[in-house]
Amino acid sequence: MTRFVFSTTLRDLLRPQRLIAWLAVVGMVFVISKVWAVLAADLTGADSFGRVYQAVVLRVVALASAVFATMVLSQEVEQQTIVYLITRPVPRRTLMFGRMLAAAVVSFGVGFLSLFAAGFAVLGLGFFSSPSLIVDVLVLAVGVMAYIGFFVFLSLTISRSLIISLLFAFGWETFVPNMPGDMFYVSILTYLRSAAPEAVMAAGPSLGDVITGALAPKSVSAGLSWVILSLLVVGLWTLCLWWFSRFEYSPREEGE
Amino acid sequence: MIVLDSVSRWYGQVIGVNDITCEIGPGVTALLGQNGAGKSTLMRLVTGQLRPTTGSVKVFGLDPFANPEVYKRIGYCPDIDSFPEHLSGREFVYRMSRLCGYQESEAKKRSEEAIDVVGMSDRADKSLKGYSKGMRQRIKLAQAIVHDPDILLLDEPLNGLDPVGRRQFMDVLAGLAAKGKSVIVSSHVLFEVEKMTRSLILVHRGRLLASGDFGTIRALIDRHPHRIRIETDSPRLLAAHLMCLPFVLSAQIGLNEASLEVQTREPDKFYDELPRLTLDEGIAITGLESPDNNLESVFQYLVER
Amino acid sequence: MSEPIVDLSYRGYGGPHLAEKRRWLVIAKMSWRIAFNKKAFWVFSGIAGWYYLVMIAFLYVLEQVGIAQKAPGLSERLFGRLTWCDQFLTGFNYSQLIWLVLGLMVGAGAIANDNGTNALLVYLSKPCRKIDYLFGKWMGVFVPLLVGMGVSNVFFYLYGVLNFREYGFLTQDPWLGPRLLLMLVGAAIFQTSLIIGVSSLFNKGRMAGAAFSAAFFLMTFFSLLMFVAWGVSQGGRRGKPNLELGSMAEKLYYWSIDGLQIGWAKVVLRTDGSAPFGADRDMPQIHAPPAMMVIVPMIVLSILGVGLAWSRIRAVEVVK
Amino acid sequence: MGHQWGQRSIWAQSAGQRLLLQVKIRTETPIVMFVAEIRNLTVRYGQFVALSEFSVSIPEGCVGLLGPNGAGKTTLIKTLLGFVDPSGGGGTVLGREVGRHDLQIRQAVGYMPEQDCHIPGLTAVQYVAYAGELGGLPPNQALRRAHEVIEYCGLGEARYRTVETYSTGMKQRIKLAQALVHGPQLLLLDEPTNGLDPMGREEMLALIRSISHEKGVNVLVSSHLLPDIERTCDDVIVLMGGKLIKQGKIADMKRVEGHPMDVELRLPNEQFVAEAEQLGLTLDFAELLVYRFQGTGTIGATSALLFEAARRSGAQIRRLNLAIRSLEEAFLEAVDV
Repeated sequence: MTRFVFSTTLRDLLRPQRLIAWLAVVGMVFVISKVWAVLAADLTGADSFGRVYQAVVLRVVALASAVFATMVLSQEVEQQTIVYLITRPVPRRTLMFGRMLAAAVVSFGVGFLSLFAAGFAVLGLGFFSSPSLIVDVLVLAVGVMAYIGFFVFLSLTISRSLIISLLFAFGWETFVPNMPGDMFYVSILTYLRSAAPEAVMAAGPSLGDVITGALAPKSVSAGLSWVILSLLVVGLWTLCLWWFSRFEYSPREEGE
Repeated sequence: MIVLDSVSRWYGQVIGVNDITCEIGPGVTALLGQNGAGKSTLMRLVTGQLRPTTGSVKVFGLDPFANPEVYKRIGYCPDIDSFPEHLSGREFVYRMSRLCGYQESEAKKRSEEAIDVVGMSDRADKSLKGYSKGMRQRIKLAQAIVHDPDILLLDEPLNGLDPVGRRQFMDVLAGLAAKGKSVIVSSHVLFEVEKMTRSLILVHRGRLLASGDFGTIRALIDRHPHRIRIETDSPRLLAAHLMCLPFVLSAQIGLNEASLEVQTREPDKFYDELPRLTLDEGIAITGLESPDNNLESVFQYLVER
Repeated sequence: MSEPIVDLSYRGYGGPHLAEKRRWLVIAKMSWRIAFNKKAFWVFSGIAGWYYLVMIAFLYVLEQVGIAQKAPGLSERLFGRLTWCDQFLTGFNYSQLIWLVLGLMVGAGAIANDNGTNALLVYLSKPCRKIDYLFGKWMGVFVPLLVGMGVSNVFFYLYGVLNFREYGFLTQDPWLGPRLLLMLVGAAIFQTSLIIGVSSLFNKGRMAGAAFSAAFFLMTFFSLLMFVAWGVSQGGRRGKPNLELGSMAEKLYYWSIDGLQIGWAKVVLRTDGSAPFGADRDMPQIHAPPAMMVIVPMIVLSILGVGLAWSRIRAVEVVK
Repeated sequence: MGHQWGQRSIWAQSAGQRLLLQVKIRTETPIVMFVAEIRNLTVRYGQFVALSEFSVSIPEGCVGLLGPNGAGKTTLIKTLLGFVDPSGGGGTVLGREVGRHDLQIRQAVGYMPEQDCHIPGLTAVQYVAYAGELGGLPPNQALRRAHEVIEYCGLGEARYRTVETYSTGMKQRIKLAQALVHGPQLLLLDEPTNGLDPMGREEMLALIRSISHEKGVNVLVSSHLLPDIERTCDDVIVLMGGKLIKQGKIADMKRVEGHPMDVELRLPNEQFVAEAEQLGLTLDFAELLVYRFQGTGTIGATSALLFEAARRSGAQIRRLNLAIRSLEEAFLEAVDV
């Protein structure tokens, strides 16, 4: 049954006009990386790709996760079609797990494409042979799982949670890693960045660094961040499954 | 089949349902009430979308909240009008039947059957976006009966259907009820409900006002004694005779001097008297009916208190 | 003369009927009434002129200091360096963001909310054509936006005419008034058409507002990036200016909604602009774009916006 | 948040004017026997033909428009509203040519659509006054008229609330109010009692009845609830597959040839049927508790015989009336289901 829920949600999410929109985003990633490469010609290829990876690719992954997370549930609740799902003889856990998995796969797809677009723009063909490719993809996957878990939980608890998710993805994740003190422990991006193999060169605080949030070179050790990330993923996903089974999600008429 | 034991449910300080205790068995039962009287809340409690704040709801003896065992045997046709617009009618019903746990072929067969029953087989391939209100309603009914449930909860089932569609679907409901299933219809169109069933549950401002057979309920409304209108060519003479019967309360001559309206508390005795009057006394009675012996008047009498 | 008890049941309307022309004015007047009754509207149109207020305060203090220390030369020296049309240009640039808010407050829901509540059925079941509806809604957004933009500029202009005549306010560029008007009207037309176009795409005013501001900020971010690139290309710390990059960045700078408007302002006021408050006159500025490079995209985008709205307004005959 | 219209008091200024207006008899609208005449009209959406060679003349008063889904009812209503420029044939509505004087038609016609629709962000009074101005009323008249129509439609106490806060019943009434505000001569109502609870349904039907009788407003009601049509309309037009298949007075349609009598007993009683037949009555059909007997003599004689049969068989007659076909049976027979 989970397989059926997964495949139908996947087909819903990959509707043509959505695909075009996300391909446009990937194209923009390519353009921005190209401009970046031209502007920061002085940095070596690997370093500027590292910057672009953190600044652009991880952000696009966060954006994709936020948007697709709302389509897991809150869009159904808002359009009141949720009533057809919750009155089916399907345990709510399976329903939620299938839909979250589909959202994660689609977000990962977008992230994967933008990773390749950025890599190709910055390093040209050399990108495919770069050693850290597999680790980058793995970090991407875990990042998507963590973000999806967190944003779906937000959509379960807050109505119209897309705006708050986007604020988190762009506001919180940009400033918190830069803050002095230990605030950076509370942001997913820190762990993603420290898990990624690119060494962050402690260059002078140029405007580019502020945007990429690479100001504070403090980072967590790679091993620890992998552990924390996997804990986050497992924790958030089980929380979502339990929460959806526990509480009521029936559409409210305005009359009642 | 369905047992509600002093069930109440609030949304913040808005009253949903207040301390309702009733039992619903097989056959067609009409759930009546004004807008916002608590009908939809009751429906959602029975279909397990909401938890009661106090009391308990038992369907087949189980708690229906998010309970797949109960949903296997419940069909629910909601009153909302929204659909996954990008799907076609056939796809939507097929997907719903797959979610009921049927395999590919079984689901296909069942969804075709359901679509055929509601008479949409020729138009089911168009995308749901372009459907008229009647077609959307038929698809909703199809998804409710696709897994052959034992309990069928229908919120405004005939809304938007044309007279032909209404008549067809009432026959379908009668067929299901005859097979011993329990069909609960919530509707505002009382003269249609009257054709479907005599047993009703009346909810008013969240409270249970009446439940049971509509005839017995009518008899119990003593505030409004039975009104019986008799068409006759000599109303005043008939009135004179009737007034001396003990159980006749009042008699009113119709404006057109050809009809007489009588109020009585014991309709049975009154009706038995009529043959004697018309034959022995020679007063011609050409018409006899009880204007408030229909669901609408019963509803009005109960609610207006 | 009439019966003692008046029959309060339905009676027909005996009054006069206006001809079936100029329904767009009815629609526009309703939109104006709604817009001008909003307090927030007046607050924002006031705030939009914050640069001018600071300018006035600054110059006033300077004058008092000049008089108090009997150093008359001080204010003449500074006023002499001020070119007034640059001040209006800077004021125009700095209030772009607030005008965005103003435009969305007035226009985001113009057609979007109507789509949400199916209001077109009410409009078109009255003797009102689609063109009336669209033109009425367009004017309903254009006039308040123009008023919102104009309030602060007109105020500063009048203040200038009253106080700064001796500093060349009128003589420096005699056509300053009409140019200002043209600049504001052009910008208002452009922004109204875009907002109407975006508004017709959605069912809720909020969504239309969010989409338009998202697009606006994305483009502003792009312009900012180009501005940075242009700054870098002037050869900041390392001295050798990268001319080829500089000219490319200059062109791309105008490729955003507020970039186009700033370009349009520069073209109309015929100036490259200068540093705010007349400080550091020789700091290089982004050159004014060639007129066609700004006017053509503005016209094309405006027509696109209105055309989009026209196609989105379904004719009722199609409503099933 | 009262309405923010011009502050000068509307009532005093126009009170005098109003009396003057009533005296002025409106002569410019032509006296018309038929509200609308459609002559072999064809309407095509792409390749789907909604109406083909369709002609009808809609009488004055309250007319019911019946037909299964997709019969062309909505298309006919749109033609009457001048939304459709026909691909063949034509017609006149209130004396104005369809396709040419569309705007004048809409000025004299009020339309209450089936879907939910209102202009967002306005209170009821502002909304109805705005609809009035759109309908051609001068601003000061529009507000006065809006208050009057809202009062009439029973929304008096909720007139200053925004329409979004209205319940389904009140939304139906405000739709009727916006259709009435500019004083139309023809009122088109599409499913007026849809979604109303029994109380609301009763009041809406009473409203329609009082508007359509001797108030100079012709009403065309399109509805699937035939008993509602039965209660409000005098004439009926039945459409099917884009063709007119039946038109006439409801009373004629409901009459059954000969005059059989329907009898409803309290309990089923076979002996009663035997006794009745023995007395010379023929049983047409029997359904649950209702029996239809065809007598030879007058109605009085037939009913006397029925009472005699009841006395002999000990059955209790609960209902006795001249057999009539409900409009639904007449309709189902017309569309030959």
